[in-house]
Amino acid sequence: MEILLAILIGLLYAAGIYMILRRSLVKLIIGIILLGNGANLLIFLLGRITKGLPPIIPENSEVFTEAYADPVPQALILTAIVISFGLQSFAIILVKRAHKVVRTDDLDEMNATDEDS
Amino acid sequence: MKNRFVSNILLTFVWVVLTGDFHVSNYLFGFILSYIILMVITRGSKKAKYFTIVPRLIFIILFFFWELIKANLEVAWEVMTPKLNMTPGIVKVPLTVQSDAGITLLANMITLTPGTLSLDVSNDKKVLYVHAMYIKDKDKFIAGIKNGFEKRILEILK
Amino acid sequence: MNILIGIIITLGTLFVLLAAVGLIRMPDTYLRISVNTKAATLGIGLLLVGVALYFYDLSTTSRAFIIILFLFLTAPVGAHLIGRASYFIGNKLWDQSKMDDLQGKYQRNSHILKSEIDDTPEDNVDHEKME
Amino acid sequence: MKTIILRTASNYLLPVLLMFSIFILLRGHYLPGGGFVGGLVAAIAFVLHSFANGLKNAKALLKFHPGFLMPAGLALSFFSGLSPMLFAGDPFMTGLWYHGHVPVLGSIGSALFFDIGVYLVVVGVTLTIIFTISEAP
Amino acid sequence: MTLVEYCRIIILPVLAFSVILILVRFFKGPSIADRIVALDLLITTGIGIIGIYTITSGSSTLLDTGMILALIAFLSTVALSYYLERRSKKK
Amino acid sequence: MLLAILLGFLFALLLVFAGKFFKGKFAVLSSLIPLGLFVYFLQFIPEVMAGEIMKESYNWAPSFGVNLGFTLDGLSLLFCLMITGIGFLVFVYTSAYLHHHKYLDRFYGYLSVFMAAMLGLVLSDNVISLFTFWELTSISSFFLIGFNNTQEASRKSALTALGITGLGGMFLLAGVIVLGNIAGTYSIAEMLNMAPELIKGHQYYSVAVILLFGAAFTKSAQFPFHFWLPGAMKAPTPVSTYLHSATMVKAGIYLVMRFTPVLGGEEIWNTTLIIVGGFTMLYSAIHSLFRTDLKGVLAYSTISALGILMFLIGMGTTESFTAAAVFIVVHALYKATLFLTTGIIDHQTGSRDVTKLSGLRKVLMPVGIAAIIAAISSAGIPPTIGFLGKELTYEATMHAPIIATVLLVGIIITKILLLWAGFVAGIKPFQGKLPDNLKDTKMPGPLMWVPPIVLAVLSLVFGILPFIIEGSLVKPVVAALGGESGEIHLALWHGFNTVFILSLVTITVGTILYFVIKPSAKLETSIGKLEFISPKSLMERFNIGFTYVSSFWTRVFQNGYLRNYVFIIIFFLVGMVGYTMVGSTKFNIDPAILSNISFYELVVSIIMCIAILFTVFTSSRLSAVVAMGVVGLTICLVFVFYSAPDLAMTQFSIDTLTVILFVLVLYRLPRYLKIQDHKMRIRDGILSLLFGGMIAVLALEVLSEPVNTEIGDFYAKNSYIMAHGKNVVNVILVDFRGADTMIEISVLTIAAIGVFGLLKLRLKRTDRVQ
Amino acid sequence: MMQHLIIYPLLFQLFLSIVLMFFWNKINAQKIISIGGSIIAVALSAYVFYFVWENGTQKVNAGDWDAPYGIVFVADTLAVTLVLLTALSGLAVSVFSAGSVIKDRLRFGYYPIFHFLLLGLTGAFLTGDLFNLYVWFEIIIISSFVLITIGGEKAQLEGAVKYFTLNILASIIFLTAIAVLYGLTGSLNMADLAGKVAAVENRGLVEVAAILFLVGFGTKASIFPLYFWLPASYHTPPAAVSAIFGGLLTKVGVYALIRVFTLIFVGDVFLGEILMVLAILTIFSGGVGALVQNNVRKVFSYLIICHIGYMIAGLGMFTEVAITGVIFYLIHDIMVKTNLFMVSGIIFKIKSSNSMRALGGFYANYPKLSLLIFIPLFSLVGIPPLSGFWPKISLIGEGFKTESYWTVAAIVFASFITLVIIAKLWAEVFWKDAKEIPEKPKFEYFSDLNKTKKTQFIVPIVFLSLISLYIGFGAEHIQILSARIANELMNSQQYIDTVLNNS
Ligand code: NA
Ligand code: NA
Repeated sequence: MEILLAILIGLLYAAGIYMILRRSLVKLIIGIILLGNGANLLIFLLGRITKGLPPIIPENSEVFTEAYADPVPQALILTAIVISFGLQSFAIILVKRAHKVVRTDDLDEMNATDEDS
Repeated sequence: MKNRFVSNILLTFVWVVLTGDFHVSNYLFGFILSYIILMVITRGSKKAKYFTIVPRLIFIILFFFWELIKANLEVAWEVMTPKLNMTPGIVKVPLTVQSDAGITLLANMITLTPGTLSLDVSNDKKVLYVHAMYIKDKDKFIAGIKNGFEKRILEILK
Repeated sequence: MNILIGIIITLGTLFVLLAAVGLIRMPDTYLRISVNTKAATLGIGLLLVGVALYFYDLSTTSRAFIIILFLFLTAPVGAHLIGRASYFIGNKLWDQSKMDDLQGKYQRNSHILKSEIDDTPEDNVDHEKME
Repeated sequence: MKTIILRTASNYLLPVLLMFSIFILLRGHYLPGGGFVGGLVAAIAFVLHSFANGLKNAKALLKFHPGFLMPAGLALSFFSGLSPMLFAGDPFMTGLWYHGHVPVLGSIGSALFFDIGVYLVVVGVTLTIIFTISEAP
Repeated sequence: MTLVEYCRIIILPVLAFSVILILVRFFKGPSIADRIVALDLLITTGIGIIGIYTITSGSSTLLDTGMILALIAFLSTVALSYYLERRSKKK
Repeated sequence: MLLAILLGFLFALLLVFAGKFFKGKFAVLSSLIPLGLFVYFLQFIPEVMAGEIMKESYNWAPSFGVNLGFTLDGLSLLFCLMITGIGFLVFVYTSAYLHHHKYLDRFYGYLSVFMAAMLGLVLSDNVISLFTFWELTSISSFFLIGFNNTQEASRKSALTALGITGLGGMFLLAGVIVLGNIAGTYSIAEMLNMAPELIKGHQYYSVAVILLFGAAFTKSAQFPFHFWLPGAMKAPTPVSTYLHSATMVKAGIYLVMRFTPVLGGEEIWNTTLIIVGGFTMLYSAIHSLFRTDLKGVLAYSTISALGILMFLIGMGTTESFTAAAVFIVVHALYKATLFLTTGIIDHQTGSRDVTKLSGLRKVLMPVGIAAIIAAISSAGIPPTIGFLGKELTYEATMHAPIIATVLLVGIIITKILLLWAGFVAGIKPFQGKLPDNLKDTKMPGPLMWVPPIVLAVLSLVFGILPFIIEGSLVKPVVAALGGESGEIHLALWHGFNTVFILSLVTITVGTILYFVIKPSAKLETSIGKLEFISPKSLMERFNIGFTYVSSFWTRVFQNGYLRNYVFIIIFFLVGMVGYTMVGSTKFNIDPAILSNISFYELVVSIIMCIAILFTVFTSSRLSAVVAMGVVGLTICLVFVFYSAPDLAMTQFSIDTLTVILFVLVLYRLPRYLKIQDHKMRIRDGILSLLFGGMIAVLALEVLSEPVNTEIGDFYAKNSYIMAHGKNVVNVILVDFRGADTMIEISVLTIAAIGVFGLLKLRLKRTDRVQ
Repeated sequence: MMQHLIIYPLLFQLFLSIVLMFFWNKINAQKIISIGGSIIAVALSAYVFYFVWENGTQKVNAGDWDAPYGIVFVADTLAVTLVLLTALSGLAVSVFSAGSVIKDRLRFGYYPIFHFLLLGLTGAFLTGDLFNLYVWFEIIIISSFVLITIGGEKAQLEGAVKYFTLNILASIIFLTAIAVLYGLTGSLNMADLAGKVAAVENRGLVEVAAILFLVGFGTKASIFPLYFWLPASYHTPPAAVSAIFGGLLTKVGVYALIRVFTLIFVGDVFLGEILMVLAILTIFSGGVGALVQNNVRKVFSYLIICHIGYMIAGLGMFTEVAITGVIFYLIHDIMVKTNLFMVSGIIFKIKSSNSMRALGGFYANYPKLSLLIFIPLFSLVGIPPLSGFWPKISLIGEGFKTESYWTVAAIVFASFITLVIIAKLWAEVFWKDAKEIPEKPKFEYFSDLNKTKKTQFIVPIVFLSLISLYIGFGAEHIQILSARIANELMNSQQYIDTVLNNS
């Protein structure tokens, strides 16, 4: 499964970048979301995936007695997911506002701030 | 008042089942919790006679499951056989139930039974538009609904 | 006991499979919604009953029960919404459909649904059957 | 979306979802769940309500601006993190535990309040974002 | 064959196969409503898969995920329908 | 000495706040400062004559090896006296020249800063502090040249001057740092105490020399950096007098002289100086023929004189050092005089065009006397000190260590041309008939005409009585340069020898030349035709070219297209990582560590894969959003399969919320663009796939490494026992790593506030861009 | 309580942000709280600085979990210095904001977000945990997103889209790097990683991780070729925002690079060379970019890039003296860049333009203000003895010692081009005759402001200019500090021992 996941992660990264490289605002956000998912899965994979118990100590026990999944990557991803959510919501609204004010969906037309003024 | 109390008890029960902890303290906690939630969300009061409902409720649930399985098999047959023998369409079903809860319950039950799908209720709440797979006879179909689910729902809501 | 569970699970799985096949085979959106909502609910319901029986403890049972409850509460509402939206966006009924009582009863802009056709037909959602 | 079916259903779903969210919140320390998911579920409950009954209705239900939940939640989390410094001379975020078993909740400690703070913030944030968007022209 | 093996060797693959079928519909569309229906069924089937997976993995904790799926999956449908409606109103 | 230096700065600071007071009648009082300093430095003459070296040192930044160390030896003293002495006269002159000028206080402020900086420069023992003062002279000169800053020409020449001297400053900075690193000290005195071969034999010796020359040549306007100096003539005359003939331009000369004992004597040192100095003196002496603006003539002759000085120092003999020392005095006296008289002419007649000026002796007699004496001194005619200077120069050149004859011819030609220039500036305006339009010219007040007279008189006095400067200035300077000061004997009459004959030739040919070649506009135009190959125009073209390159470079990278930025960044990343991975990692992906694939996992993977592709390639935004929902669901399932229920729950909730968010704004968003650019798609596709492939390979490589779960195990072990929770993930979030969560909810809060502000805040039109 | 001293600045900023949120609509109260709070923050940071200076590196284990298990906050001299500088800039900008940021923006959470940003910076400097650093980075970028878009003008939004995208991209690369490092070592604690990374046998993978960090942090630090977001956006928000961005945001990237490359990926020759090449290109790109700009703030923006190059170059040389130079430059640059963007704000307020072509006449009309502005401008140039000069001694000297002649050339080039640019700016804005710019109706010009507001404009500039002067004239103190920091960085064992309780 690791190989499959690695490929999928690669695909997520590739798709994310490809979408960002398009000229559309909406695709830009989708790209960012895909990349974020890729990064989360990467942490998950590189934290070593296992089919052991979920990292929840069984009832009537104080410690694990069987193999369990490493909780650290899970906690990290959880944090990362939630942060990405904040950023993504902001991004979506930013794009909405930018579109409304700049009146274009074409990122190529949003280059006034790089021009000498 | 009564309505609220009943909802409260019901929600408490939901809580206890949810937590799977049947200690008295958990009932108490669930009660307080649901009381707070109801307090937060209740605006205006809706009347219902809960205590007469329970047996009928059980009956309608059983009836519903029976319909569910029956219709499922019907659809299964349709799907598995190569030829499509359906006579679908959208049917206007006049409503006798008037309360929102009743209409919703009816519509949902109709939707859950295979082969039929409640598309919408008219704004004047007079008719329910149902999409059905087998409409051999429109009147018969309407009657089936009215004598089946609707009758039983009316009994509950009486 | 395990055999009973096996049977229940198998039935559930079959229903799910049926729903999937139905989703492919059904000729219009409304029929697909129809098939989807129930076969899956019943199928999943059975699967979860199987799970509850397998573990046979209170917490699993209550969770399975709650999932079923949630599904039964939400699935028909969802079906209603998507079916209705389908009608607005102009998804046509299968060409062998018998009737369309909804025709001409939605007001195009307000989405008010009337019980009878009144005298403002040009404002209403009105589409022919699929070609 | 003015549909009777959705409106009625959401009226019944709202308390169930809210209760479910608190259930998720409180069990988080022992079983899957916790402040984040709990908060998300609670927020979703209100979002559903706003879909069914309109934004105004949903806002009226809350009685205060959801944005208020953010500083409130942050303050709660912050002070539960700070409490060990103030009361026990331990570093920031050290768990303070009430020794003894409390019914329903299990152990009570600063971590619980911290998680409740998280819950409030998540509800506040999600609702602020979604309500603001819904209102925007 | 034990029940667990049965689940792993027969049930899960069948469910997975169903998912593929649903995905076909997702692609074919043709309307966006069909895709939404497919997504909905996909999630529902996902709950089923999770259920069976709890049997094969022996850890019923995973069923909690199913609860969340069951409860809020429907909200996507609500939102997407809401969108379709608003869009059609605009036309 | 520190106080002496600080005085100028303090006075400038005072002027910032009490400038008004010094604008009026009291302006002349400010000249008391240079006068006082002049007297202060005069009193060191006995000690210096006795060969003593005064030292003072204050701590500043010892960690850098930088202190405020000051040394007063003969060389410093000569410069100090020039700076304060001529400074005094210029201060006096200014009070009349810029009488009632609106910004007279500022002018004095800059002058004081400049004077202080100059004193600091020549007194510093520490090369870093020397550099500090060096830069201050550049900056204050920038302000002085740009004094009339509302005129574009003024600003332009100030910028050019700062550009060139600033460039020199960079050379000096690098040079002194290299030198400091070679010597292990920044103190010149300590460098002198080292064994010379330690420095001269060092591998960076020539680097240091070249860098120092870079500084000296720019500051002292050597070819090809000379062109800023004629441009700097835009400054008011007192500035030209003070900075651009007497003091600042000699800072480069000072620098070279100062380092002669440390770095001199090597071939690279001497040859470079002789070549650059020699070429400069000839080149600009010739150039002076083609000017009609008096200040232009003076500027070029100044450059030429600076060239002579470099040339003399480069020969590296006691004779040449003596000649240089004397010539510094000569030049300072006569050139300052000529600038001042030119300034008076300009001030009183409103013209500096030498073709239009004549007969001014009739109206400006005292000025004329000063100018003529200066012209004679510049021509090297006895009994002025100029004669002495020229004789010494010829003498030294005749004994030059290399190609003496060639050099001699060069210097003679230069001197002839300089004679011409001196006559044009000092005699031409006063001889002949006074044109009608100049008849009303008035004599200026004594504050203006006395200073040039004083200087002119000194030219005579020192010429007649050379012993005054012999012991007090010349010998100590030569000693400071490492020459044999004992051999020196200055006298006006050296006997009838070759040098005298050469002198006569020079004077005769020069005088004839003066009567043959008249400055004219025609000549000026003729040289203008060669302008395009002059260093100045080359520099300007370089500037234009560089600006073009700058714009080009900036436009290429900062072209406004976000996708290009992303492309470059990813391209860079892929390139770097790819290079490293191909170069140094082993592709040893161990199949044993990989778990096998179940059918349902395969299916979920395929679905995810297809959903991703669908998201990318669908042409409908909504379909893309729905497909992302599918991606989210499959990720959720992966989390379930690998025992991460918390993750699965959160992932799914958040995906749902994202869909809702999208849906809420989607119909306000634009549809996808229909842009068909296949080349671009293919290019982007290839890069994206490379990037993705790189990540995938990287992931597999990392998986092949041994795993360490120490931290997870610690959490698992202590989760219940110490942190009272059984859901380890949750315990990590609220306890073990609770700080992360605290910040994380802050992030969420900020995002919400941001969304709120973005959507609700509408600035009124008037408030925009405030 | 004393043993937790070092995280007080951090907790206090968080406290301030929360308190400010409760005063959502009360702008005047917010101003008072922010300014008062910032003063307290300076005092706290100064005390922490003093404490660490006297007692050496300190740490606090959040949650009382020992490193490497919990999150640890470490205050070495570098961290406390940067925390102090953050507080100082924060105070200046807080006051400046009170005068310059318009009411509408203040009503939408400007101050809380501003303090969140300061919180993020403080946290990033203090944390000893890599993932925690990521989270701090996120709080920094999200607050900067909000600040850069606040008001939602056209230019702001255009700039923000680029700023946003490229910074998010950097974050994701950073996260990827963390994933790789965690996968290799199973640790997130930086001190712990130092040992564990050294023990990894597959050096190629370590190098790849280092490159990922380089790209992630390098984007934030705006080095070549990752800087594009900066000139596209820094001139768009209100000047107060640009000031805090210009002063601190890129520097946190530099800080992270310094930390990671002196602690975790130590002494890799290949990386050193790459850094050096990038530094040269960064210097060049920033320099030539600034040369061709007309907007004052864009000039400063490109100069930020140019001067980042100095620090990266020093890091690339990787000797103690070079690092000393880097730290000195960092200290100087934070103060000066913050100040200059405030200056651009005051220029704009006076003439309602930032275009050099349109501006002019400042020297004639505002001579004292001009002289005040002269200080940061020429400190930036590094005219000795102003602050920017000193670190060049270390950097150029080490450049020769390590035989990186191209780097030396680049540093000299940067100094020179900065001089030319600033002189040009001076000539255009201050010397040139004032041009008549048509008055913008209802624009609140500087001359229209009341005395309090004028003070709020001027005082912060004076404040930071005085600090700059101190850095220049009191170079010895700063150099001793920088040298101690460099020493601590180059001998990281002490840091590691403190964190991991080795004795
Ligand atoms: Na949790
Ligand atoms: Na703890």
